[in-house]
Amino acid sequence: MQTYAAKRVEILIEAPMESRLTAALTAAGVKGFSVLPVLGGAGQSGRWSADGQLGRAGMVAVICLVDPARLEPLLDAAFGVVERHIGLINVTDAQVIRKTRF
Amino acid sequence: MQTYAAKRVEILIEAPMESRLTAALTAAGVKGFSVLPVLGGAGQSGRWSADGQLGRAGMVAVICLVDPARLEPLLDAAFGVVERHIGLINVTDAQVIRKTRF
Amino acid sequence: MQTYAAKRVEILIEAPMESRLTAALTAAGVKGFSVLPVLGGAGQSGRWSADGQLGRAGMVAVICLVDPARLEPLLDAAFGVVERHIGLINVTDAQVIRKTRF
Amino acid sequence: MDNILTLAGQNLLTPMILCFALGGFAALARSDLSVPEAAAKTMALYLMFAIGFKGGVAVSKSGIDGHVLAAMAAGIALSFLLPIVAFGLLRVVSRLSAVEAAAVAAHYGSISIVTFATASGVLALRGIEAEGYMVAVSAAMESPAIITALWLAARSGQGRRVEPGLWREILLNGSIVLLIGAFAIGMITGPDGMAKVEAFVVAPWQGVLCLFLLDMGLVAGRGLRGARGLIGVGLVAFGVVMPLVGAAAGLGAALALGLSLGGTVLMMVLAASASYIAVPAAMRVALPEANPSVALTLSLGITFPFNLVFGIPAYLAVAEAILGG
Amino acid sequence: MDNILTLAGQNLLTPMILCFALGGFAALARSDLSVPEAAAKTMALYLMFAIGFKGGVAVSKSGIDGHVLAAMAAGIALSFLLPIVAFGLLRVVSRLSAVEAAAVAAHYGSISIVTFATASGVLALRGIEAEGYMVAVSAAMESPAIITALWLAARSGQGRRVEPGLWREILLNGSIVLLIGAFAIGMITGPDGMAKVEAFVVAPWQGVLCLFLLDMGLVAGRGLRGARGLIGVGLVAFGVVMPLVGAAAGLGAALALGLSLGGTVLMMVLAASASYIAVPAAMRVALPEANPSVALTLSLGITFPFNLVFGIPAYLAVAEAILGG
Amino acid sequence: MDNILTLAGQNLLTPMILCFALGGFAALARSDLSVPEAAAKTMALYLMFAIGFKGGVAVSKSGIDGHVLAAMAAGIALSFLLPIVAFGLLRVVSRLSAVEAAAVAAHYGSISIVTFATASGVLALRGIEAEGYMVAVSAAMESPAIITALWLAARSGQGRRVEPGLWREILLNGSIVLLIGAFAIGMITGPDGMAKVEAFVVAPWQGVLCLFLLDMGLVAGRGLRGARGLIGVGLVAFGVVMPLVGAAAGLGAALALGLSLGGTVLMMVLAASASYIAVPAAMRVALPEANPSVALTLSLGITFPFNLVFGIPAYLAVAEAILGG
Ligand SMILES: Nc1ncnc2c1ncn2[C@@H]1O[C@H](COP(=O)(O)O)[C@@H](O)[C@H]1O
Ligand SMILES: Nc1ncnc2c1ncn2[C@@H]1O[C@H](COP(=O)(O)O)[C@@H](O)[C@H]1O
Ligand SMILES: Nc1ncnc2c1ncn2[C@@H]1O[C@H](COP(=O)(O)O)[C@@H](O)[C@H]1O
Ligand code: NA
Ligand code: NA
Ligand code: NA
Repeated sequence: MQTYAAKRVEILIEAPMESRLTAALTAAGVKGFSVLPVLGGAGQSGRWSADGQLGRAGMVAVICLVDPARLEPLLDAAFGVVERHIGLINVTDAQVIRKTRF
Repeated sequence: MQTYAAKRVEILIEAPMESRLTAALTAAGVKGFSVLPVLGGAGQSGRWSADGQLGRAGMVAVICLVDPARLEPLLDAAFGVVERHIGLINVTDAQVIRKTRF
Repeated sequence: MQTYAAKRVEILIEAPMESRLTAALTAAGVKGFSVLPVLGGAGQSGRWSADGQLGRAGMVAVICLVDPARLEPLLDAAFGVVERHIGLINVTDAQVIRKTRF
Repeated sequence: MDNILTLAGQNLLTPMILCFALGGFAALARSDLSVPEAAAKTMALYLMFAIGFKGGVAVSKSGIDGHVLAAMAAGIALSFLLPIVAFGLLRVVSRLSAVEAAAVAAHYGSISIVTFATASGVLALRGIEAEGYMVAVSAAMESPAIITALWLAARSGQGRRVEPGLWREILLNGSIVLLIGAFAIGMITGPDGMAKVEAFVVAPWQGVLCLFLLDMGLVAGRGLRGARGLIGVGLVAFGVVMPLVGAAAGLGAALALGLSLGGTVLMMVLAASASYIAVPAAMRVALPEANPSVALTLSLGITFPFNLVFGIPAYLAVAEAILGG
Repeated sequence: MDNILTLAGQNLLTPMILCFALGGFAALARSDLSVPEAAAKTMALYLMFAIGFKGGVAVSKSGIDGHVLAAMAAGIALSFLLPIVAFGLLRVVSRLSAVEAAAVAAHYGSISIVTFATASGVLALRGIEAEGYMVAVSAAMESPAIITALWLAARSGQGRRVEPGLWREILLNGSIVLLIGAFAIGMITGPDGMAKVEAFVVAPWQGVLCLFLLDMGLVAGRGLRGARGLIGVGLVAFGVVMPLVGAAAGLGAALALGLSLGGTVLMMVLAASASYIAVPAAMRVALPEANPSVALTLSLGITFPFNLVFGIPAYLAVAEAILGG
Repeated sequence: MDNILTLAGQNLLTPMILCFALGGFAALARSDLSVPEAAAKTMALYLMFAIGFKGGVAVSKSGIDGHVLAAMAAGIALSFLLPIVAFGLLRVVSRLSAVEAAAVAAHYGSISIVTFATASGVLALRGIEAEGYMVAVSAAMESPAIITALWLAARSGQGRRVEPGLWREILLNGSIVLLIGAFAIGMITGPDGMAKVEAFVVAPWQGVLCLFLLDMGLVAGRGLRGARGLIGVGLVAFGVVMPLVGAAAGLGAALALGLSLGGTVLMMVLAASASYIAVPAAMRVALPEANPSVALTLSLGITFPFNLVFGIPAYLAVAEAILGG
């Protein structure tokens, strides 16, 4: 099956920042993304868990498949939001099936 | 630690199509997969969110680790289901610890 | 944007074993991880679904971004927990933006 | 007419409608108010279980007889036929493609159980009895419309061979199984069963409906916000006219069946209401080319509130005028 | 016997049992009816909180005395010993390995709080009082069976050194903490506390149980569907015989303790029932080699409905025959 | 004083407080007892909807008049000013940076709706009436404190230009929209509306609060466990002293407004309580440098239980002493 090179960008970010991140991605011309829930985790600021949380706490994972040519503006946009905030951005090389949508 | 090459296939697909996709994967000889929830996202058809949804709406992410030799039939099977539907397939190179199960 | 090489480790493990895995990771010096929910899946032991489950059943996905130099101890720690249990470990090459936290 | 407006006014000022409005306002104002998906689904299960059970208990004395079967047959016929009318209307008033029009039409042939439930509440409040088996009619009306829609799409050359799995999915859809199952449990256990679960299925029902409508308002508001541009004047008109067409057809069927005043209103409401739970998922599987936002925004954002505020009192006034209050 | 069958018939036709059957049917027919995981877990929290609290209020007058401690000791002994019987039976009737048999045995030594609750409901309906502290006995019986199972597995050479963390996990398991905690809160706050929360913990209880049993039916049905081939005739027989063995042991303990009719039935039910919430997770940690589907399908798919439909009326009839109704 | 301790004792032994204690114990003992996130959020929606609605119904007769607006203005002033006091105190007793102190201060200027609700419950139990519009005051007090905190952080040179989106987010925060919305619905539908939903919003309320407090105990306990080291003696003292300062300010405002005994207690409770739902999210967006655990542990782990057990009875005793019981 014919595949095309793409970048898979995964951004772990605090839930209260989600809307700002996705707005920045859209503004940077990103054509699509998906948001996955995160149940808990640990880092420098200790352990946390979504269990029983009352407010919009915790983190989410934003996954974004993009054409390699569009990676730079995406990273700039994401980093602009994440900079002062808790947030991890990782990029992996991927192959995708359909070239549209990226 | 000894690792083995594998392919990590991630398929974002509409929730109502999940059972058809997993049936096709099983029929194509895929030995295992895991389904992760998706909270929301955006694409050509706009923004959506799982919040407060009543029916089987939204998307799920199906993750599938396979032996590289089995990638082609998997992709064929997945593409057969996804073709007319919303669905993104991406493949990344991975290393796995145990060779069984793939 | 300046990026750094990192490893993205993803461990699919039974929910009742989650706390043991994360304890082992922490003991092995891993600086951070995130836990994502899994809705269902299939493997050698058949199909399962989180729907309507009463106890701490099912699986979770633990994602861990690490400096390549720290990969070995992480895998040893993870494998030590997963060995007798259901659990899949996969590692992909990734690029990250900030070098701290790994 | 005066009567309708007074009733519409009264109806507007119930906690239920105001909760829907609050949800709609919050979504349009982009508040972060939200109901967890699991809570929305659980409230839907609760509401359907309670409606089905109460209907079954009401029928437990009389049992299933020819009247019940005739009413179900009439409901099924309406569900089969209304999509054809809807399809024709849509092709005239909008630029939707045949497949898209067919998908929307399926929603309008099917029913909205919450509209049905709200109408039952209005009847109960005014002391008007209705046939208990109308809940079985509602379940029977859920899916025939899907079949018509597939046929309409196929006729236009764009539909495809329907895979066998789809039929099972449509007929054993969760909401149908729950409604019919709870109805059967209510019929079997009767007033004794009701005594056991009354404090759960009756007393808090209206309150749960309030929270549920808050969520529906949120979802509808979010849909309307996202659908700007998708929904033109023609479609909005359709969302208001089609329930009136459906209600008229429902009235005809009710008169032919000789239903009571309450039953007539409920039959009108079923025919006038549009699905937003079961049909959307089926359409994603069967007619994926159709943009789901169009149908959902029409049925949840326009027809649903229209029926809640104006439709129900209007149908009641018309039925009273014809059958005598 | 006649009496038992009549009672079984009556029992069958309650909304609770029928809801379980509806869930089982929906799952076996592959309907997409489903209860969100969060809803199932929340209903379980509610049911356990209410059961514990009511038990505590019932004991608040008499307080904890020698009778309570003796009953708890007897329950603990049963939970320790029944897995040995279960293990022996399993090795005879099935081809399960020692580790697998030990894992299943742990489930049968432990208890099902929903079976306990349903039995309490049946007693309440027939006006039979039971010792309020039986809920504390139920909590005490949750985990000893796990220890026996680990010992049985170790004996066979396949178990391993149990890490220290496991003991804390077993003893501070969420359901034990909630049952005992709610029991203590009920004891401390007594009828005053009950007055405050009665409308929440008493009135809607049976209705919530219905929805919960619908979910359990779904899970059991899905399990049975997936377990074709895993569960042979021998294991099915075990799933029916073992509760009878447990009930007999429970009866013996109850007679030795001099419990009331109600308490005797509840002790029989506890011994007869099998865990499907707390023990499965512990077994995944301690005996991962054992396929979890086997134990879960047996306890939830066979023993649970058996106890609900036949067991409870049978145990009641036997206890009445011995103690006098 | 004696009176306060007796009341504190009585208060301690209610199911609500004991549920909070049970949750705290379970978390500290590292039990795996947990409440699903969706359930916690849904219970919060329910509690806020019910509180708002009841307040609105209470005001429906008198309507909104000068008294209401004056009380809201006073509440807003308190919310604006209390963070300055809190900030000053924090800089003295702790080593928190200016930004961190500002973030904590925002929590203490805002309010805890569950503390408010518990206090309303205590008043209702003792037959003390309070102004129904206090719930509108509580909603008005949610956000002004955030603005003061941003100003305090900016003064220290560390805050940044606040983006415009943040204002909308703060003012249209879900809990404000729900409280005010439900209050308006209660006002509009009045006793008629109440009759429809009473069995949902009144009867089970205290019971739901119990389960909710169990969850809050779990979250607070987990926080305390994770925050060892973060919270020194100075901060603990702050968590106890600041509510007393707030209560004194609330008392002054209430006396100036001429509130009833009940209203005075509620105003004291609002000023004394600290936010743990709306403010934490806003602080993550606006002052990300501040460690969220510090503020959350203080408000939920120290001030919240302090108010529940000692604060509410103390404020009531003081208000009674001044206004006459
Ligand atoms: N190396 C990592 N891999 C995956 N997730 C991480 C990592 N570091 C931090 N996180 C996530 O980010 C959250 C906040 O991290 P921190 O700011 O380091 O406390 C953690 O609780 C995790 O959910
Ligand atoms: N490039 C992408 N990366 C990640 N998810 C995507 C992407 N494009 C689309 N999606 C997901 O697929 C859904 C439907 O996409 P679309 O059909 O383009 O509207 C979106 O709402 C996202 O959840
Ligand atoms: N190849 C795979 N890719 C992704 N997930 C898998 C794979 N194999 C197993 N799993 C997950 O692990 C669970 C248990 O696997 P098994 O022990 O093979 O039954 C499955 O139900 C899946 O959730
Ligand atoms: Na219709
Ligand atoms: Na047992
Ligand atoms: Na305050």
